[in-house]
Amino acid sequence: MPGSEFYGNLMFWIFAIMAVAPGLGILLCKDIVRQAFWLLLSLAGFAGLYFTLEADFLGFTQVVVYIGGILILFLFGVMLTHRMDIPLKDVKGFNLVLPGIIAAGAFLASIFHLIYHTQFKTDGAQETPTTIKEIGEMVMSEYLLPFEVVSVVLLVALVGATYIARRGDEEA
Amino acid sequence: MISTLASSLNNGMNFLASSFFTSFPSLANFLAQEGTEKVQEATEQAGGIGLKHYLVVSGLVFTLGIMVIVMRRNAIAVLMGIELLLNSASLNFVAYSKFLANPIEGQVITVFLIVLAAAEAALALAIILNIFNNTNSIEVAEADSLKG
Amino acid sequence: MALNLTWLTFLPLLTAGIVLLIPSRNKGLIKFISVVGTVITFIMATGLARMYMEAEANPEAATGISRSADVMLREVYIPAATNGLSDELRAKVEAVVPKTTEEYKALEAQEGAIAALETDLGAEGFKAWGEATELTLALDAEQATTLRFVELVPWLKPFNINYFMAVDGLSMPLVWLTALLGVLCLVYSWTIDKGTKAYFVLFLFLETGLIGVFCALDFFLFYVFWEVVLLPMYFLIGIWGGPNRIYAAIKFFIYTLVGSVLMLLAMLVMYFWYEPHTFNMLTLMQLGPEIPLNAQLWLFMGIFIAFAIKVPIFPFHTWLPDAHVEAPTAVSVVLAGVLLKMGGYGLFRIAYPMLNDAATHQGIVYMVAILGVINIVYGAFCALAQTDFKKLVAYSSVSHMGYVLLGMAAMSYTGVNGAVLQMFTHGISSAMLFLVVGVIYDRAHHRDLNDFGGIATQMPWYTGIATVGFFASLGLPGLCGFISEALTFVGAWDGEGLINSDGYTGSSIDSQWMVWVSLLGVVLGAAYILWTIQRVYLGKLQDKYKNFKDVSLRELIALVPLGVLCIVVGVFPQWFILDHIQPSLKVMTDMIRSALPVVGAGG
Amino acid sequence: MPESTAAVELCKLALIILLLPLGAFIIQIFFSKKLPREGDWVSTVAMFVGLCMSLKMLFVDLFSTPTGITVQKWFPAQDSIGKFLLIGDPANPAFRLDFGIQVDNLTIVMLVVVTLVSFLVHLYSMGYMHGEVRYNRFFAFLALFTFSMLGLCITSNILFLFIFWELVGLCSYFLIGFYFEKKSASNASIKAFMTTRIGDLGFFVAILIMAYNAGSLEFDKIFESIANGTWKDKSILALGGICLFIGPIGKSGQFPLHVWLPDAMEGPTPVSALIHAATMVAAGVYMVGRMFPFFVGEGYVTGDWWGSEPLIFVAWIGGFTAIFAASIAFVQTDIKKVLAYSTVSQLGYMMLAIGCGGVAAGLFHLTTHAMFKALLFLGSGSVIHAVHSNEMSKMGGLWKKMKITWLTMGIATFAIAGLPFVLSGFYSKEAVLTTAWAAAKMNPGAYTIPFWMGMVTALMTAFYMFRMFFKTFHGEPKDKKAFDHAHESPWTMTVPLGVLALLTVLCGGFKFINKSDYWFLNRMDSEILAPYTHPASVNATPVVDDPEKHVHPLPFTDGRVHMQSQKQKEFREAYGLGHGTVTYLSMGAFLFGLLGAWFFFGPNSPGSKKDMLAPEAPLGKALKPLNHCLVNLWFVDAFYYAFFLKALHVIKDISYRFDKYVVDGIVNLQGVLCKAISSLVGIVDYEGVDGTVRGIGKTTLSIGKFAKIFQTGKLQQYLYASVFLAVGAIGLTVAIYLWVG
Repeated sequence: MPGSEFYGNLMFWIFAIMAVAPGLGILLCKDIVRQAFWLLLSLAGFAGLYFTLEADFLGFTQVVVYIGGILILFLFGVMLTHRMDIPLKDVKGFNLVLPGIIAAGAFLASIFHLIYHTQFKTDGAQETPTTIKEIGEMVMSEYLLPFEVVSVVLLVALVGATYIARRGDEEA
Repeated sequence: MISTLASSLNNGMNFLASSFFTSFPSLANFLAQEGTEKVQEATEQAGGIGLKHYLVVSGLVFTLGIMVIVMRRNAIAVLMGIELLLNSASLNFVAYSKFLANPIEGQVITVFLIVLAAAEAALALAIILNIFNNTNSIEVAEADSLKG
Repeated sequence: MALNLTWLTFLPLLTAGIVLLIPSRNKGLIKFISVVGTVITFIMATGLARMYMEAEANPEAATGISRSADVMLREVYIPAATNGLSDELRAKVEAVVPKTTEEYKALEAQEGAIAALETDLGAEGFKAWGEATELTLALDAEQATTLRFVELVPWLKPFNINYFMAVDGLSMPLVWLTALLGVLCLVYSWTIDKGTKAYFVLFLFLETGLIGVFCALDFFLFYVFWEVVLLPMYFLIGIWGGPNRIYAAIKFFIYTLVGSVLMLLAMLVMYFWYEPHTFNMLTLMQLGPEIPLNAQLWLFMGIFIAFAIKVPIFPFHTWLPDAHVEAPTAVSVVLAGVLLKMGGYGLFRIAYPMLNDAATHQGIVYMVAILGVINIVYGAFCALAQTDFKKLVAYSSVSHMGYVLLGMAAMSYTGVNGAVLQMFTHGISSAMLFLVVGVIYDRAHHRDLNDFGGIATQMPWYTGIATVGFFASLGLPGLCGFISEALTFVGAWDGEGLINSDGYTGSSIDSQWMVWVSLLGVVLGAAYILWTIQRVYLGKLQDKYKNFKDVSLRELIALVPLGVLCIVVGVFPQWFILDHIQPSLKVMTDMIRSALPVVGAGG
Repeated sequence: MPESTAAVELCKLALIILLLPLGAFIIQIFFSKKLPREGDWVSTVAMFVGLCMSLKMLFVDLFSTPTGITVQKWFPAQDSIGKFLLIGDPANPAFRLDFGIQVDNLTIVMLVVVTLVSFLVHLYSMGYMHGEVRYNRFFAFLALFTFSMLGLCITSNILFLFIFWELVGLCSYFLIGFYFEKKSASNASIKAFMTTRIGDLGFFVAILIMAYNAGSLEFDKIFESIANGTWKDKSILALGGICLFIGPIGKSGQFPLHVWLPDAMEGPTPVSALIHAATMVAAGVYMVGRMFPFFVGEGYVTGDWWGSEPLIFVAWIGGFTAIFAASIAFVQTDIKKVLAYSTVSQLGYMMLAIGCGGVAAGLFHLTTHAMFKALLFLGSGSVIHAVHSNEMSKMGGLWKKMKITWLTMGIATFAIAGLPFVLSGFYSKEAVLTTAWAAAKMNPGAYTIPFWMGMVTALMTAFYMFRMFFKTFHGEPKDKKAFDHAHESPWTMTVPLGVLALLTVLCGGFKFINKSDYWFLNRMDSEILAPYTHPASVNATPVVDDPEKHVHPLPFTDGRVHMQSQKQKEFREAYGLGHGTVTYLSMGAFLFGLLGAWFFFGPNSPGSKKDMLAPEAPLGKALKPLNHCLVNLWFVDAFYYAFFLKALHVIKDISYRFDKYVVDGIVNLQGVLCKAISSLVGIVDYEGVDGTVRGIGKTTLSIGKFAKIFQTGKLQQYLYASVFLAVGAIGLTVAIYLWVG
């Protein structure tokens, strides 16, 4: 059987493509729902990449939180803002297409230039122990404060979102 | 300024190409079964999946995210673009943590990042709903009442 | 109402207060009260003058009349000065204050005595003691022998300024003249009906200021009264004046103010820089030698310019014609009669005695003399060139004040007496002339000399009085003008003056050419006066003057006393006035000439 | 020296004479309207009483001894008002002036002359001025004039003399300008006052010199200080003398300052008679006579009077004025102008006499001249009164109509021309000329020319006086109408004429009354010689009687011996010898003058028939240039007017313009300057400070506007912009990195 790297590399390329390609999809297709599904694919690609980086916990959380939670949220959003009299198709108008491409190209070029030229001082692939324990320790020890803050942020977001959304009902 | 942009673009392209194709010759080397550590460098030099690859990927996804936000006119599409941005960033974190001294830190940050992304998405959607309720349209262009 | 200087000075102010209370509707009452006020002031002034004369005649008898200087010092000043201290300290201070200069010298002789005193009296007590001693020394000095009716009360204690009023030969005639002119002017301005109340209040205010200026012997008090005079004059000219009154009033005010600022500066310099920090003029006079010569020269120039503006002396005189032309008659009478004398009086009281080194400096003597001569001749020429009656009289005042300077520069006994008498006589004659102009102006409402003619036929009595006035200012013997002119010239020619080029004897102005030129000024004076008489009074009567009434009672009351005074001073100068001002002028002249290295004999 | 009771009596009398006219003046001024005849009798009576008193002094005192009385002095109230001026302590006064009275021969003579002429003029003007508009005012001024003239004569010090001197000038100003409606009258009065005032300037300086050098102003004190050497500054004595004489030049109308006298004829004739003939102009002569020792200066002690410059100056001015004025009198057509110039000429005579050392001769001439000149003026007054015009062209042949005036004026004309041995004029003129002759002997260089000037003037005087006489009274009446209603004047005018005529004759006769020769001269000389000749004066010797040299000692009765120095002795001898020649010469001058006048202007003389002097006649044409000069008064007036008056006007305009534009300009400039500076500061403040503040405001606004463009409200554009910024940042860091690296 070919060496383990071979499969690792292979897996990387598959997931890489899986992550990048749907971006174009979102960009091009008109229907908002299809866009959502392209996003789904891209997220999955990301989860795969995490696995190639031996960040299995992350992979799982990615799948559960991102795809399971946020994507579904998006769909609800689409459904709620969907109005019968307006076709789902995106209405042509404010065309920033050309400038957008230029901006993206410029950005891409500068990122690649940086990546290409900087000599990253990497210590080589590290043996990553089972991440879930390590992560728990880290969160509970070094990153205790951010953990608390994040919990507060979540609470605020939750309350805020419901408040904003509901306020709309009152008015109506 | 344009010449530097052009040169860095083809560097990027041939780097991708070289790394894509060198992985196969390394496959050939591999086939020749030298030592694993040598294989480690070999994959390093020989186009094994290094840090740069991940960076390139996240750069590409990031750019796509920007294009989506800029070009799409639907608010939710914009949100999706934002999600792409966030994911590419978190990928970077994880990639760095993989290739740098303490492998776990990056991942912890990514966890936090994901949590924040969720909160942000919820809020964004609530705002969009509100805009939708008020103006019956979620065209990004029309919501410019904050104009100067 | 005791007969003393304070009452004399502030009675007009009191009348002004009463007049203020009267509603401005009944003008009659206002006029009546103010005239009564000035008449009482005049009676008091005459009484004081009478007493002054008796005091001159037999000094011993004088003590009965008014408290003499050191009694005033003992009973009034020291208790007032020390009332801030504790009782036992007051007793101690009073006991220790030396009675006479010898006593002080003895005290000073034994060293350590004063230091000992300082310790046991304490700072506060020692300060009061110092001031009291300084005053005793001042009042004991030679200059103070002729002072009468002394009023001495501490005023601003922290700055050692006290309310020091007194009168001597130099200021008595001027005070009396102010009181007299005050009465005459108020009677004359009986016809003022625009803002009567304001006019009379300001006039009384002005009179207080004037009497105050002549009686003040504390430099600070002098300065205060000097400014008090300035203010009402500004309003009187500014409101009741002629067409161009604003310009004239402002010019007058600023000109005098600039001068008084210079004086203030000199005053403060003398107060702060030199040892016994005091404003008391008598001590400052004794202070003279301590001030170095060039400092004295600077101070002298400052004070001289301040008074030069007032006198007025040549380069600073241009405000006078404007002020006179625009001022109402009564105001210009007071302006010419008394205000100009403030300058001369100031020079005699302050500039010369206090800074006698500078005053007797050869350069200064020549400057003052030459300015005097210029004043006489230049004033006469300008007067010749006038077509406006009042401006002509104004320029004649400039010319006549030149004699004062000439007499002063000579600094011989006769010269000084001549100068002081000239101030008095010019006060009378110019007051008369301005009244004369006023009478004709009230009828013809214009002052163009070439437009008059033949008034003598229409108004004989008026012409008679006017002729007396004109010939008095011309310097005709038998009238007051000649006496002062003759004395001034004899004084100026007099060999016993100050300094001349070849050493310190001989006439102060050395070359007699100055007297020759000034005599030319006298002849020119005769020219423009006679020419004016011809243009106004002689010649054929123009028909538009046909219906002029002759002099009215009001105008007669104003003019006749001055006319009589002219003749009396002209015929009996020594008996009437010179006898009384003589001693104090002699004391002052000796003091000033004492600065001379070789004392000129008392010629 | 305690005044003797006699002296006090005499001085009191003099004081009364003085105060009488003053009283009259005061009464006249205040109460004239209420008095009958407007109070003209008040001053006339006062004058008459004064005249009687002075006549008493004349006959009682002057005749008492051959040399009259000695100097009597009295100070009325020296401790109170009499102490006129006292500066410094009484013991050693810086300046002292007391009102004192001094009576001596000279004063008595002057008192008599003044009061007499004044009384007669008063009497005369009652008639002449009758009906005038300010009749009472005229008499008031006459009284005031007499008061000041008398005061001048009896004061005992020079400054009081100056005071009365100016008062006299004032009265002449009033009287000349009496008809002040006429512009020419008021001009003449101003001219008179100004000219005398200029003269007084010199007089006053002389007083100043005396006050300083002699210490006192009393006459005797001054002369003593010269005599005993206490005079401080000898060099200034000469200058003092000359300055002192400038006074009389002005007052008595001597050469440079004579211009006012002819114009003074504008006044009424009695005024001319009193003031410009007899008294005021004589004041100058009196003063020179009184101050003779001062003029002589040093010479007074040594007796050599003829060396001192002031005296020579006096003689020369006197002589020149005499001849100068006489020449102008030739061509005058106005009768009063002729008399005016003749007065100037005669005054020149008196000055010449005193200048030559003959004070007595000068004063003798003054007295006689006063009589006949007053007579001439009053006579001309009555002629003018009759003909109503001054011009001689209107007169002629009046002797038929006005017998008394003709007779009296005839006597006066003969007197002034110098009819030998009969009339006073001859004696006084002869005395003057003899003095001049003697002085010429003493100091030939200085005095010969003045003597000859005097002699020529004698001839000219006779000529023009008779010219006037013939033109007025003889020949055909030129103006028929005027001649017809000419009539003799009323008694009030003719009586004074008669009295004066009588006196003119009498004055000559002194010689016969009490036999002693030179009655008048002895009294005057005693006056001048006795009290001041210092006994110890250098080589003074007693006078010995020497008949053939006409030298006679002064017959003092009070025990004094007539001392005189060598020079004096020579002078006396020359004077005695001179008598003869001078008498003949003056007789010749009289005859020639009379014949010449008769020839040209006589009633039916060849000259008048053929009218020799007409411009076209040969003689007339020859004299044309001279005539032109004379008519224009030798251009003196024109010169004065062109030079002095024009200069005065120019200077006054310049000085006033200077004062107005330069001195006042500077003051106003400062005002303008302050305004300019303050407005400048205002602008700076508004634009500068405020400007910047507003600027900041504006710029922020514009920035704001500019920045607004970016705030489009479109989300995507923000992202678009931020991408670019990111790219820029990356580029920048790379650039820096490369640059640094």
